[in-house]
Amino acid sequence: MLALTEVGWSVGGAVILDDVSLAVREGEFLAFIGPNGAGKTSLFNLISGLNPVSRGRIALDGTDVTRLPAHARARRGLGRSFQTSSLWPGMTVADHVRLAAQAARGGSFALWRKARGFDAEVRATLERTGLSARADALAGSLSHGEKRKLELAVLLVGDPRLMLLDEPMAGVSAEEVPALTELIRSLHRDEGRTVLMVEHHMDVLLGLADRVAVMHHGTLLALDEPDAVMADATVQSAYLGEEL
Amino acid sequence: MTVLTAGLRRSGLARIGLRRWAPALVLLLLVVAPYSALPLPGLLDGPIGSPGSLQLLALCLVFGALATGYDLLLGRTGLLSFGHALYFASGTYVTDLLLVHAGMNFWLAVILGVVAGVVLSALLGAVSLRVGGIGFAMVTLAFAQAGSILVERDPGGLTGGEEGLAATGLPSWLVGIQHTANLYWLALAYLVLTLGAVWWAVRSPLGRVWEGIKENERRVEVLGLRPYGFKLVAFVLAGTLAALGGVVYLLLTGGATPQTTTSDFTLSLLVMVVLGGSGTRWGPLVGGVVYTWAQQRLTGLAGSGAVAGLPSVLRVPLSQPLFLLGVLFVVVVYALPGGVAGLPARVRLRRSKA
Amino acid sequence: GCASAGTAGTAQSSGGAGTPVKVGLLYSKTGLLAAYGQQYEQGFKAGLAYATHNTDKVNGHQIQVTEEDDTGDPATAVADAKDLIGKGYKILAGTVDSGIGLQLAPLAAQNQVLYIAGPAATDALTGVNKYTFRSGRESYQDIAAAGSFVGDPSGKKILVLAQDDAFGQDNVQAVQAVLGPKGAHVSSVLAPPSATDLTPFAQQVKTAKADLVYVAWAGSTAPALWTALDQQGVLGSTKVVTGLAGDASYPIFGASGTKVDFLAHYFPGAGGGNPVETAMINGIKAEGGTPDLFSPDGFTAALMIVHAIQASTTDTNAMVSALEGWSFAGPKGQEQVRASDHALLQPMFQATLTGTGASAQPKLLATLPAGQVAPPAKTMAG
Amino acid sequence: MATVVLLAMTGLGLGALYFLVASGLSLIFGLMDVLNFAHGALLSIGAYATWWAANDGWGFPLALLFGTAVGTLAAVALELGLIRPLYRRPREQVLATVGVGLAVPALLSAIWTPDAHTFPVPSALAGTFGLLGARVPVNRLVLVAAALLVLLALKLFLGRTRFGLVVRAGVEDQAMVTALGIDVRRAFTLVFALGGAAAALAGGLAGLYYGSVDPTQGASLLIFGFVVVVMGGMGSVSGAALACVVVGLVQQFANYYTTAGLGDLSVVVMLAALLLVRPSGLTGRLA
Amino acid sequence: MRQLKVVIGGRHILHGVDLDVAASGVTALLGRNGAGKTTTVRGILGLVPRTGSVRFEDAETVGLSTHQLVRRGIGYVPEDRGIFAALTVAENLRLAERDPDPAYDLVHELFPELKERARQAAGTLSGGQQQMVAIGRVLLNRSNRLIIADEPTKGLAPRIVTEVAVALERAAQAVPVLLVEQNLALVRRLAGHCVVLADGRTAHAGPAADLLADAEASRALLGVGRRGGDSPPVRTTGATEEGGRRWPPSSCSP
Ligand SMILES: Nc1ncnc2c1ncn2[C@@H]1O[C@H](COP(=O)(O)OP(=O)(O)OP(=O)(O)O)[C@@H](O)[C@H]1O
Ligand SMILES: Nc1ncnc2c1ncn2[C@@H]1O[C@H](COP(=O)(O)OP(=O)(O)OP(=O)(O)O)[C@@H](O)[C@H]1O
Ligand SMILES: [Mg+2]
Ligand SMILES: [Mg+2]
Repeated sequence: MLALTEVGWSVGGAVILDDVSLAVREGEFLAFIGPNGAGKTSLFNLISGLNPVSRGRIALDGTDVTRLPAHARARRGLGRSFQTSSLWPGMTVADHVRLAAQAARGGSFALWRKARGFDAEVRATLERTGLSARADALAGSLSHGEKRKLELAVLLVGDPRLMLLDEPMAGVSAEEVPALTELIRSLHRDEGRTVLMVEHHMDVLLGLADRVAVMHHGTLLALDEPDAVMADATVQSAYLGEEL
Repeated sequence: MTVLTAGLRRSGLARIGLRRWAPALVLLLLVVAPYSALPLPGLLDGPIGSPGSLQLLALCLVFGALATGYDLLLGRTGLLSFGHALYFASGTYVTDLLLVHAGMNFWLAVILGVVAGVVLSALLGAVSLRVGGIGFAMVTLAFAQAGSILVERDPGGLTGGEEGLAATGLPSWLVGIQHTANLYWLALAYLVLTLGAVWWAVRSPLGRVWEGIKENERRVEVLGLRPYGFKLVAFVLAGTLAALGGVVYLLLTGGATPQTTTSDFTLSLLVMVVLGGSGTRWGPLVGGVVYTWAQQRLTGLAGSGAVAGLPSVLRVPLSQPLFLLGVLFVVVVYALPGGVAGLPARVRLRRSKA
Repeated sequence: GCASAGTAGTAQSSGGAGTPVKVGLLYSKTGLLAAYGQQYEQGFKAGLAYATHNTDKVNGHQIQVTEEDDTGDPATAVADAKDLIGKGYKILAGTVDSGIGLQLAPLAAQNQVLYIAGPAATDALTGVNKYTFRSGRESYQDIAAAGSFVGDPSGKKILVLAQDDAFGQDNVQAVQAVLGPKGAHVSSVLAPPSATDLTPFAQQVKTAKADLVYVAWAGSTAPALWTALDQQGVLGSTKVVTGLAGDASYPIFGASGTKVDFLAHYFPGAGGGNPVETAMINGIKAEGGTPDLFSPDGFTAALMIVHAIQASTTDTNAMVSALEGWSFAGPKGQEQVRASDHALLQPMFQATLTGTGASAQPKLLATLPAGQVAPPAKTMAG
Repeated sequence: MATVVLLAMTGLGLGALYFLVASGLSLIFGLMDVLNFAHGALLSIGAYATWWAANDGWGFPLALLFGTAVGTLAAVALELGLIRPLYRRPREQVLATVGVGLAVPALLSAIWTPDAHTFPVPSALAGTFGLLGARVPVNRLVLVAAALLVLLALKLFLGRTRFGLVVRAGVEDQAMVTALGIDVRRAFTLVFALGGAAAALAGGLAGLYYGSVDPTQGASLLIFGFVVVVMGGMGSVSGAALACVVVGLVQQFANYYTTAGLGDLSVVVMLAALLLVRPSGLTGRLA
Repeated sequence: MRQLKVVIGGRHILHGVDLDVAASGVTALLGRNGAGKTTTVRGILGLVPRTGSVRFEDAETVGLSTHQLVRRGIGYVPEDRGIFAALTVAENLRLAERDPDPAYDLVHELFPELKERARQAAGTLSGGQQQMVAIGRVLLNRSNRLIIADEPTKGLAPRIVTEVAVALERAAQAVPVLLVEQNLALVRRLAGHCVVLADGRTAHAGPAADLLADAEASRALLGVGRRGGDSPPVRTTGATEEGGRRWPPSSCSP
């Protein structure tokens, strides 16, 4: 479904990503791990079109999207969440979800229509992400964990076929991690979406991922079954370190 | 959603009724104002229905509407344009030029004046929107300055340069003191149209996208929407409304003047919007009305006998309307965060605390 | 109370004996032209007192003057004028700013009120419509006066140094129109109005080696211009003529003032101490004012208004007829309202500055009779 | 040749004047993110104070010092009274400066009339000197020298002290700077005072340049100040300096060689073109 | 003697929180999302309007402004990292210097990345690198007498988490640390005392080991909490019933 061929990205002379090639099958769950600054978020930025690639090609469903801007890729069913919550601070939680729904379903130029609508979808999505009680709160006043969930809700309601999740669990309270894990699992397993996810919570990843990609210094170090990756000595020393 | 509906239910039907009908009531009062001989001492220099008062009121309404249209950019889409005067002036000058130099039919000239605003804002908007933030502000400023310089240079003796260009060939129902009421109704109609257009757009799905762009443009893009197109629509809509306002202003003052092409003019729109409360429903309107009223009436206060009798430390500054206006802004900015429109909420807050 | 739309407060003046006559005076009390506005207003008061023998009454009708501040903004001026006209004022006078004058003139015609424009100099106000008159000089008269400095213009090189705006362009055209037919070669150096550094233009003037340089300059860059002209050695090598402005401007010329020839619309003493001028100067001083450049514009406006009211207090057409062709003794000398286009024919002056800096004072060189500087007659537009 | 030399020299002088205006503006805008519309007012205050002192017979250098001091005090008062209480409301800050920008010139014209007053130029600075056949006014050299001094001083201030850093950080997240134990307000006030001092100095020297002071000078210079600040890349002082030289020269040459005096137009067109090609300005750091 | 007591009632977000930071070692502040942990620490620092009493080293500090309080020796790692995006890494660190002799060696040893990237704009750093800057700013000052860290390990790779833990442990030997953390393994390793917040109130306070050892109590306090309004708590599903307790520990490594 997604294919990267020799993708590279550099800014101001510094090579940040180098020669990343990767093929993701429809319905696959691919996890990304790697030390901080390995280039995981940067890779997501290239795939979603927020940054232009310097080298290589990106294909979505067999079509070359290398030169397409972010919004065009989003319309082809690609959705992403952000590592650092990227929201509209002055809008309410419900309006976030509604705007995302509207963006996905079209009709944004429909001047004759009232901006309300999508009520059922909005409600269902908030329910699913545990944000119902905060529907009318302004995003700017949410706690960190609540913002993470809202990120996810905005992504969910857009109903993307390919989801890029950038550390969705970071800062989510321990007790809620299981529920969130379950949610992500069902997106993949029950709804058949293709998921790419960056996460530093290893145990969460291992239960979810079909394959794990290890990134290091802007390159793809390994791409394999979870168990194989975890057994790798380099991963052990460079990424996981000693046990707490 | 749920919380909101509950909140509405609690606030009571009576208040909803009042809320909903108050604007209609005000509109009705405004429509019949020319028939009134009621004096508003201090506020107006004569009864409401007198030509002088109507002229002032009409100016206030036009600027209220202009500010509302400008806020479509500033408060709704988060675009700071320093060149709004250009689209206003294109309405004024194009109509005026066609009337004076081409002797064109009145309505045709008006339509072409508005069309000029549409075309100009679409063209220049398409270019300016390629840059963001303060860059956008400066590019729009540059275009507007170019327009302003052009008008002042009086190319081929067309625009009249710094002396302006008095309109000719206006229909008889718009000239003469006895027809001031018609001009007033025209201004009122323009206001209603602007308010309607702005509200409608803001309450449509488009409005929510604008809000999203205002708060975090990149995030909107990731949702699959192209901000550029949405911003351009806002820009052209605002430009068109401004051009229409320019035409009404032309009829109201009977001529085009280069002052309306300057960056100061745009700046005064900005001040009106912030004064009233940017991004609110009534704020820009209130700001525009208050600003215009203050600007016109403070000259009366500055020249009044009350000021003349003061000791010179007070008299000298107080005799300058611009000084009063400047101080007034500072005071309002200082004392009324969120503008005049934020006032009721603040009062409510204070009351609920007490 | 109710009224038919838009007419509330509109007084139907009866014109009966003893009813007051209301006159609206619009000028800049504040804003850039406030100083000129003040001169105008002081002149007007003195003129009214002079013409009514200190009674402010004409044929038993009290003259009530209402002053409005136009702040230099046409929109304000139009709003004020409509307010006054709505209140039944039949006579309006004033404004220093040409742009405002041009917006007020159509209002006068539309509502058939008498409008006597003030110091606004644009030629376009002459002959603009039947109801509009002027109480000051116009640009053409300035230029004709400047031309008088060359003697026989035939074959002479005349250079106009001006700003590239409507005022400057009008001046160039007028010089061409006045002196061109007499055989002068007219050229021009036009600087952008916003240019702050005028040195290169001064240098350009210098290299042109004209017989006469006419400087038509308005605005705050005047001191910079004169400094530049002096520094580049224009003054002293060429005859330089410009219009004399108000007394605040005398020090602007600094040391170069004595090297410049001036044409003057007016300065105290230009009238040669004729009785009307004396009355004006005394009248202004008695009220604590200072007679200056535009005092006669106000004074003459008052004379014209009183004359018009003597014809009728309500019938504007009668007022117009009374003024058309009226010839009278004004502070500048003998003046006449030309019947065909309402130009105000008046003498102009040649002067020079004596002393420098704060002590500079104008001195009269010659008086140019009204006929010598009369603008060409136009046909009335409307 | 003489003409070109004259144009170049006076163009540099004009650029220097613009830089003097822009330096304070750029400092405040670059560091505090406040588009200071009161900058013109501060400039006028400096100009009038200098003029007043010079008329009083203080001698030009002393008068200039006095004018700068008065402008600085005015800036401090402005910061403490208006800007500081509005730290959390940047848009209102701008509006408040607009209000001050309106009120101060009106006040000046109420006190000293709206007319221009001649500036007592010391005779040493009134003349010209010959350069390749051109007679270049001496005061242009003074302006260029002053501009270079200001540039140097600002560079030192930004490079050698922590204030620039504190203020830039404070604009991004004021709470966080205080959470690092730094009194951000003092830094803001200091920077604003410096901006005011630069404005007032520019005002005094503008008096020298024009040979007169009037209440509108500040406002009309301000717009070019904005243009060069943006062209230089917001907040980059050296960028502003570069832009000033370019704008001064282009304006001077275009004014002279194009019949309609397209100097202003060429400047705004240049601004628009530059921003469209390089949105961050000549030297700007990309956000 | 360091006794810290907080009662905050700002905007009804916190309805009175009492909390003591032990004079030495790590005190953990726990609670689910939205419980009010961040608001509490911001209240201590005076970054949100608050009432009540905050005592630091026996002196009342509610009247002090933030920078005065911080200068008495508080290091703060904010939840959202609080880095200055437009400034370089070096400039970010330089701003935090309070000691005459800042401990750059320590910071660079822990996070060599920061040395390499000293001239990079902090806004372009990766999420984890930004977190390093935030922690580094605190470790720079040896004179700190209290460290407040709000989820310092969020977004860090497991290896770095361990290193931060070591650094915090070392720091806590000299300075008391108030640690907000979701990583219970880390809490278990570091914390002597812990305080649990729920709904803006103190729900529990006591030795950390006791709480984490008591399955019942830790499930009640950390697993299933109730929060504002009457929305049902998010249900923890059967499969991960014990997730709250089991989560990060041993499964980190095979
Ligand atoms: N504009 C830029 N200029 C210079 N370096 C950059 C720029 N943008 C990113 N980098 C560098 O690229 C590297 C990759 O960053 P990226 O955000 O992709 O890391 P990551 O794998 O997501 O890390 P983390 O787990 O910490 O989020 C980092 O070292 C970062 O500092
Ligand atoms: N400025 C604010 N305005 C309104 N509500 C706020 C504001 N700040 C915080 N809140 C609310 O107060 C509650 C507590 O927030 P706080 O950030 O302290 O939670 P937290 O315990 O740190 O949660 P997390 O684990 O998600 O970081 C949340 O419900 C949040 O939405
Ligand atoms: Mg990342
Ligand atoms: Mg928190």
